[in-house]
Amino acid sequence: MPKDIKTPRIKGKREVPEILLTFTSAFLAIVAGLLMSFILLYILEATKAESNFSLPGQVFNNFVTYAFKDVPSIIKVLYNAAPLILCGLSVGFAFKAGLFNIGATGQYTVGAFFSLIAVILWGFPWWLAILVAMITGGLWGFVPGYFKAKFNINEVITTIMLNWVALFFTKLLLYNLPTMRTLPPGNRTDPIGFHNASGLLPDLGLKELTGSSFINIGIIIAIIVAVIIYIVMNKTTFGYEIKACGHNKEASRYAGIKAKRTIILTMIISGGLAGIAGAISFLAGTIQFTTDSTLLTMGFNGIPVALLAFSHPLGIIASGLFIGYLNVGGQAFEGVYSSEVTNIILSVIIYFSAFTLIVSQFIRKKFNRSDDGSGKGNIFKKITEKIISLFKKKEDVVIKDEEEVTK
Amino acid sequence: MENYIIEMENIRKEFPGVVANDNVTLRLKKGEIHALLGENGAGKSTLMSVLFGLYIPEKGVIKKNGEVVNIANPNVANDLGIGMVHQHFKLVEVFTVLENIILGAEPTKNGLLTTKEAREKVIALSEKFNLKVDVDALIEDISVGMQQRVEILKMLYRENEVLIFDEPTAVLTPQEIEELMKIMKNLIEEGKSILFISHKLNEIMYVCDRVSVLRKGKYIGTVNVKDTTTSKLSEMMVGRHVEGVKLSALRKKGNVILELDNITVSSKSHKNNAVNNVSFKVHEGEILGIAGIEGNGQTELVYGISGLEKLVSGKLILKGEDITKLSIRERNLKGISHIPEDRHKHGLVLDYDLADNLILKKYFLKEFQNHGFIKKSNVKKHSDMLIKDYDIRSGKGSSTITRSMSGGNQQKAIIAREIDCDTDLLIAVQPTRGLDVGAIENIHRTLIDQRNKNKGILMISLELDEILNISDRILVMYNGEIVAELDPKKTSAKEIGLYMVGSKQQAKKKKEEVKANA
Amino acid sequence: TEETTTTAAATTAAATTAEALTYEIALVTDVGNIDDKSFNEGTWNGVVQYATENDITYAYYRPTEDSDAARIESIDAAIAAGAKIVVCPGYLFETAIYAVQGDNPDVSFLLLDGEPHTADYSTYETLDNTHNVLYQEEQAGFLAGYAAVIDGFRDLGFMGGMAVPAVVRYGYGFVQGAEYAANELGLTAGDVTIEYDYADSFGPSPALETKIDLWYSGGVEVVFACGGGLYLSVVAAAENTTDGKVIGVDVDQIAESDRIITSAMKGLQISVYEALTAFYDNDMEWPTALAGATSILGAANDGIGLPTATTSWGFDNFTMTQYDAIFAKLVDGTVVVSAAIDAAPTVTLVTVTYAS
Amino acid sequence: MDVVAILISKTILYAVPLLLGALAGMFSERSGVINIALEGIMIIGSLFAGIFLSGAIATSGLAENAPQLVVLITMVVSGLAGLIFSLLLAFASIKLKANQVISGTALNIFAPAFSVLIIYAITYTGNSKIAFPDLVNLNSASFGIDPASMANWVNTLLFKNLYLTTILSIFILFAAFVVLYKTRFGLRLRACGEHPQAADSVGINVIRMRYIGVAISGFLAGIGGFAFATANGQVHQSDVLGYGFLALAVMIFGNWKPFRILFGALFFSFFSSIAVLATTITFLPSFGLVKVENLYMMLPYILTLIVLAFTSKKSRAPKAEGIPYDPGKR
Ligand SMILES: Nc1ncnc2c1ncn2[C@@H]1O[C@H](COP(=O)(O)OP(=O)(O)OP(=O)(O)O)[C@@H](O)[C@H]1O
Ligand SMILES: Nc1ncnc2c1ncn2[C@@H]1O[C@H](COP(=O)(O)OP(=O)(O)OP(=O)(O)O)[C@@H](O)[C@H]1O
Ligand SMILES: [Mg+2]
Ligand SMILES: [Mg+2]
Repeated sequence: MPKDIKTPRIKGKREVPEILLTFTSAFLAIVAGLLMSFILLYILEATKAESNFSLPGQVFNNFVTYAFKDVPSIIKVLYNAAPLILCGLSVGFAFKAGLFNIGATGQYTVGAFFSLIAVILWGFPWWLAILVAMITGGLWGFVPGYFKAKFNINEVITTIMLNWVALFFTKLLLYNLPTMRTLPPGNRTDPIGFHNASGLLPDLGLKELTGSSFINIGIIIAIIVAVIIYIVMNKTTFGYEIKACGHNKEASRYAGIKAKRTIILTMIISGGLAGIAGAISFLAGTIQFTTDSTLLTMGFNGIPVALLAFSHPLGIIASGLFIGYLNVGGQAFEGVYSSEVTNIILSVIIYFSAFTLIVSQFIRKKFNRSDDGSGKGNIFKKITEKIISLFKKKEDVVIKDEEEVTK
Repeated sequence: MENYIIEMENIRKEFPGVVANDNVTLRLKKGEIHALLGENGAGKSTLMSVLFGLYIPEKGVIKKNGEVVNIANPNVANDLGIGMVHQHFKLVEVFTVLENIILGAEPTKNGLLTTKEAREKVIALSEKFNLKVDVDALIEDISVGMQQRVEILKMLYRENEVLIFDEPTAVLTPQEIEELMKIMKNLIEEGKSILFISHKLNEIMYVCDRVSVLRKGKYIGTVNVKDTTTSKLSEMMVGRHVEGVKLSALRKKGNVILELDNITVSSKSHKNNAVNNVSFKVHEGEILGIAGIEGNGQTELVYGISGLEKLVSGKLILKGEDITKLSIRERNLKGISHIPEDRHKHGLVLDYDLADNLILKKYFLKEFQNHGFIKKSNVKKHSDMLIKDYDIRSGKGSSTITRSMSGGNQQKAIIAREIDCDTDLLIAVQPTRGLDVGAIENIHRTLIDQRNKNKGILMISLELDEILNISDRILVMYNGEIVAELDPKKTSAKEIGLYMVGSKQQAKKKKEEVKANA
Repeated sequence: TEETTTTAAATTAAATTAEALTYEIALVTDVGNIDDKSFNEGTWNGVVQYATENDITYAYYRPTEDSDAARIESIDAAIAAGAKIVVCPGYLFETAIYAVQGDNPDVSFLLLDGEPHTADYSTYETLDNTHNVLYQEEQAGFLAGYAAVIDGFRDLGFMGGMAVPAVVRYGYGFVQGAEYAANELGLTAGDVTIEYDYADSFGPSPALETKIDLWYSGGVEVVFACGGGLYLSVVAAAENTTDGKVIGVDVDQIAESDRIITSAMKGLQISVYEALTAFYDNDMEWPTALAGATSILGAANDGIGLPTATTSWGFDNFTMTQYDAIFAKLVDGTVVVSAAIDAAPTVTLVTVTYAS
Repeated sequence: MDVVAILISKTILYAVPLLLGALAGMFSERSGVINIALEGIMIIGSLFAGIFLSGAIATSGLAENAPQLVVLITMVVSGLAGLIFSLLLAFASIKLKANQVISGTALNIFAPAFSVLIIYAITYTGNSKIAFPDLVNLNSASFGIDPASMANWVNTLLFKNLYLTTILSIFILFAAFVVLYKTRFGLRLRACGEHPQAADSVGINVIRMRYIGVAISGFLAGIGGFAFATANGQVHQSDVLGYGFLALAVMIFGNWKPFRILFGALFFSFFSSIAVLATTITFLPSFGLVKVENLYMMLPYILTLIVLAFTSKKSRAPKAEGIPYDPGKR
């Protein structure tokens, strides 16, 4: 058809790049979280018999600087971040396929326990044990995937149920595998080192150097996995299929994608990732698996990690490190107040990070307002355009006007 | 001055990337049926949504009986007596007809719902305007036609005086359309005023008093129906002369591409089968049109062929090969492409951009991937090409999120993708649903091209003119069975309509014949 | 942005009153929190008592995770925050203290419920800046079991928190006490029964309460609730019966419910208090008697026992004199209670049903 | 007999918080808002019940004179606490169209931390528990029945674990049913959860309805938290041991319908009690395993899955659930 009349468009319309919006709003969220907690400290101080209002300032200062005060602290952050990142990937990966995996906890638990069985009972080296964890975690993810695909049962309920099954299942095993347990009193697994030094995650000989027993290659593994997931998600046909199913199951079937198979596969991978996280945590040789009858929280912590990064695999690395930092820095609150403060910070940040949409719209509005034909552009626009020009290379954020198209 | 019941003046409504209404003015006289005409994405739905308070315009004023009103939300519209039948019905599927009608205006006695009077009132209304509905049926169980009657009853129940119909006929059968026309006339008798959106000029000529035309969001003009002709109108809306396409004579029947042998497909909505022992053949170089009222098994028939539904019994033979057991993808690769009935449910991943949607059937081919890694550059090239060839219009070209595209253009994208698959069999279900004459003409051209390229085309449509104009052979489907095979040259809309409602049956013998010579 | 301004403000504040953030007496918790109604809490109370009386700054630290590495980290954190003495409740600290005591000669450690050793138990070593306190929980448990049977109870229950050494010693002591009493009363085998189990958690839980309910309805008359907050579930269950009784642990829990007939106490608070006193009186060093030494607190030195205040005495038949008598026997060693935890004590008269 | 009586009374006791939590979830999701935050809301409810009981009530003599009145007031207090807290979810996910799972998760992380810090602010130690003063639970005497007049097991069955919350939750159940299916409000609420555009187009204020839906959800979940703490050793411990998530599961199990939810709650609670019982009275084989109870503890969860596998066909979530309402969207 001849284009006699061009669809009228807003002249010189530019789009603000997504990344920029995400960064801005994430940044605002973090500021809000810190601000809130800072206020909270004052309130807490005020509740004391004799208040000392210089305390919050100092504590907060310590908190912000805590993890940078020395090498071991930085290492501790990485140590915390590694499993967080992997659990975040587990949850985020499922999210991309439109599945909500609250079961990372269960998958993490079985993964952890079987990695321990692998090294303690079977004398596997660490990397084989990680494989075992991945498989068992994947198995735990398979069940909800299968139930979803075959019976269309909401994965939220299945994964919640399986968390508990995992807890009691591993406890049962631990109780019935005496060689795994410390004797006496035997309410936790024996230190890995006693059975099979090769089962411990390598520390690349940095333990002595840094004097931190938290150092190991866990973080490296986590980052590598994240990158792999990123590639799978954004560069491969499999990622294409997963996201298609996530967005529109029916259309995917129409296109000949085996939607059920994809869902199951997604859950298996998601579970596998949580499984690896479990192995990373326990093969570090620091914590031990106990008969305590409460769910391990690490898997749940994966949810905020994923959400904070909008499930973007590389973003998850960042948010994992950030939350890892919170946990370490949180010790600054111990003694004076209570490390729960960090969870307040975290929750506030997540709460605000949910507002990205609004923030983005706000920015867009401000941005467009400034060029509805009436030439007088405002500072806001100029700034934004500056920043956009930074992104220009990466992605064509500038929509060519109709004229340019037709030429 | 004339007594206008509604005046919309200089309305401007923007959406990210587009100006849907650009300084549009529309005046509705009391007691008239006023048509709103325009291409897909011209801004009709938007303008009506503004009047109904769903969108707040950036500029412009709305007057009711000469007084400026501020329609901030549908509530206000309801209070002003403005009601709307939306292009996509706004009915709660798991509610009964009655519940849907009273929703928002529920009669209650000390807190508890009292449906008794409401029921009587609805029944009375449905008799008065003969809008047959089953008040206690669930929406998900009733036909589209009845759903529309429910929408109309909703307005009448609220005693609205200004009634907006956004593309009401797109989903109706000829009989139903005639019914609707009658109803609209009754409504006028009762002193209502109607705004009527349609792409079908003959309907407009038949019921409307005046027509306002939009093009690309701009107001083109308003004319009296008696002072104009369909060709004048289509010229106004598209900006050029359009002549409906006719079919060149059928070259001799080629060999069979697809054979259905006693196909039976079960139904989602009810327990007995949706398709019963249907058998027919599709040949090279023909367009086989299947007419029928919505819900007589056409959908399931197509699901059966494409593999979206398992067959209960029967055999499917494609180019001499039994494909009954094959998966959807295998069938596609063997040579089936499929323009689906529901473009949003099956046709597109609305949250993917155009480029990704255009490779939906091909992403796994060597052309677009290499060891599982997608070749982004090829994907972009491919979509730019199709966008150009099929004139798919959208805000940001290849990187437009398809959700934000006009349904018309969404449809073009799907057709482009399916034709591009270049298979021997093309199944086209409602290929022009909700599209404007310009777009329809193009799509019909494309289909005929394919047919002339000796492809076999199976076209399912509710639009009788479409069936009559471009099929070489017509089958009529009623109640899950093929009740007639007709020759478009020798039959008429009237006759087909009768088969469609089951009030006419071809002699059994004739039916065997069909099977035999088909 | 706000962030930078606040930190700026903070640094100046820090500059002026830097000392405000140092704490001289530090407690590092093991897995539980200081409100675990058990040894963390008891120890903490001792710290608070001494610190407030002599107004010395004090604080507690919770390790980020249940690992030696994390415990060491917290100890270091405490030291960094100016701790002169670090109090560590629980056997879990044995390896941690073994690791840190050497590196921090000018900081002192008080380890409760354990003695420093290597992870593989091969070497035990307590340096001069460390003092250990062990309790003879087995004796406390013994007294509880003895008292219960003498008082006329025949069907007893023992519900431990987790199978950690201290809890196990309580439990096995309880069994031995019951056995001893049965013997003394000349009962025949099977007259006294004990349901014996661990809850795998120091907190209350629906499952636990249900289980105890069934014990009571199954004829159990008194349950020894041995471990932190789990007594909440036990008491709740007892209060749902007409006359179910409970035995408390660690501290005198009489206040928690009128169903509590007695508590198997170990003098956590007092011993911590006394240790700290000794430490400070000897100008912040362990006196030679304690330096590098382990004091074993049992009947002999009033380290354990049942509450003897009449208000805390919930027995009908068991008398104060009988208590003094058996207590004396423990002191002079005529009665020896085995502290072994690797195998259950051998009993002849009492039938103990250990949960599978 | 006694054992069975205990089993049943326990089943009921622990079904109550599940029931309340699941009904809470139902109201929210029927209005179109996914409520992942049940866990957090329950914690807040239990927290304020604790503060209220240990603070206000403990001092006033009310507890002695009118114990049941105290329980009643406490229910209201915890309910209101939950309601106010849930408004955070409502504001984010309704007004600001934020992702409902994200804001819900935020609340779940916030609640326990907040609880600890509040207790910190009160006691100035890192306590995480507030013990309730004895909540006199209802017994035969409260109904003027002489315990002797009935068999022991009947007494156990009826009165062993009977609290006012138990009885009121039955009323709440019926109320929920009526409100949802028999009132104008209910019809509109469900419409908002199924097809908000439709609701909007007939002049229903979707935003407002969803706010109300979430508010009711908060109120019920708050009470649920109190009921849980009552049942679990009568102490607030800054944690509801995952009952919030279980409630979510029960809601799905109950297919978003009041009475099926009741069934779900009882079903689950019954089998968890059975599992515990299995360890005490060994009528179930131990397969020569140590701590075989852990085997039976898996039972309720696995059974739930099995049942779902059979009943899933009919299961149907509110259509618009989780999607922020946007009038422009088609
Ligand atoms: N909610 C929306 N968000 C963004 N753009 C929109 C929205 N609704 C409509 N548009 C754009 O506004 C233009 C006009 O849309 P409108 O619905 O008025 O077209 P129409 O005349 O109804 O077309 P059709 O005949 O296909 O219904 C289209 O380009 C469409 O893409
Ligand atoms: N969320 C949205 N964002 C952008 N554009 C939209 C959105 N929803 C609808 N539109 C556009 O608004 C216009 C009206 O929507 P509508 O669904 O009526 O389109 P349509 O062309 O009439 O398609 P159909 O024939 O299927 O109704 C269409 O152009 C559609 O593409
Ligand atoms: Mg439209
Ligand atoms: Mg249309």
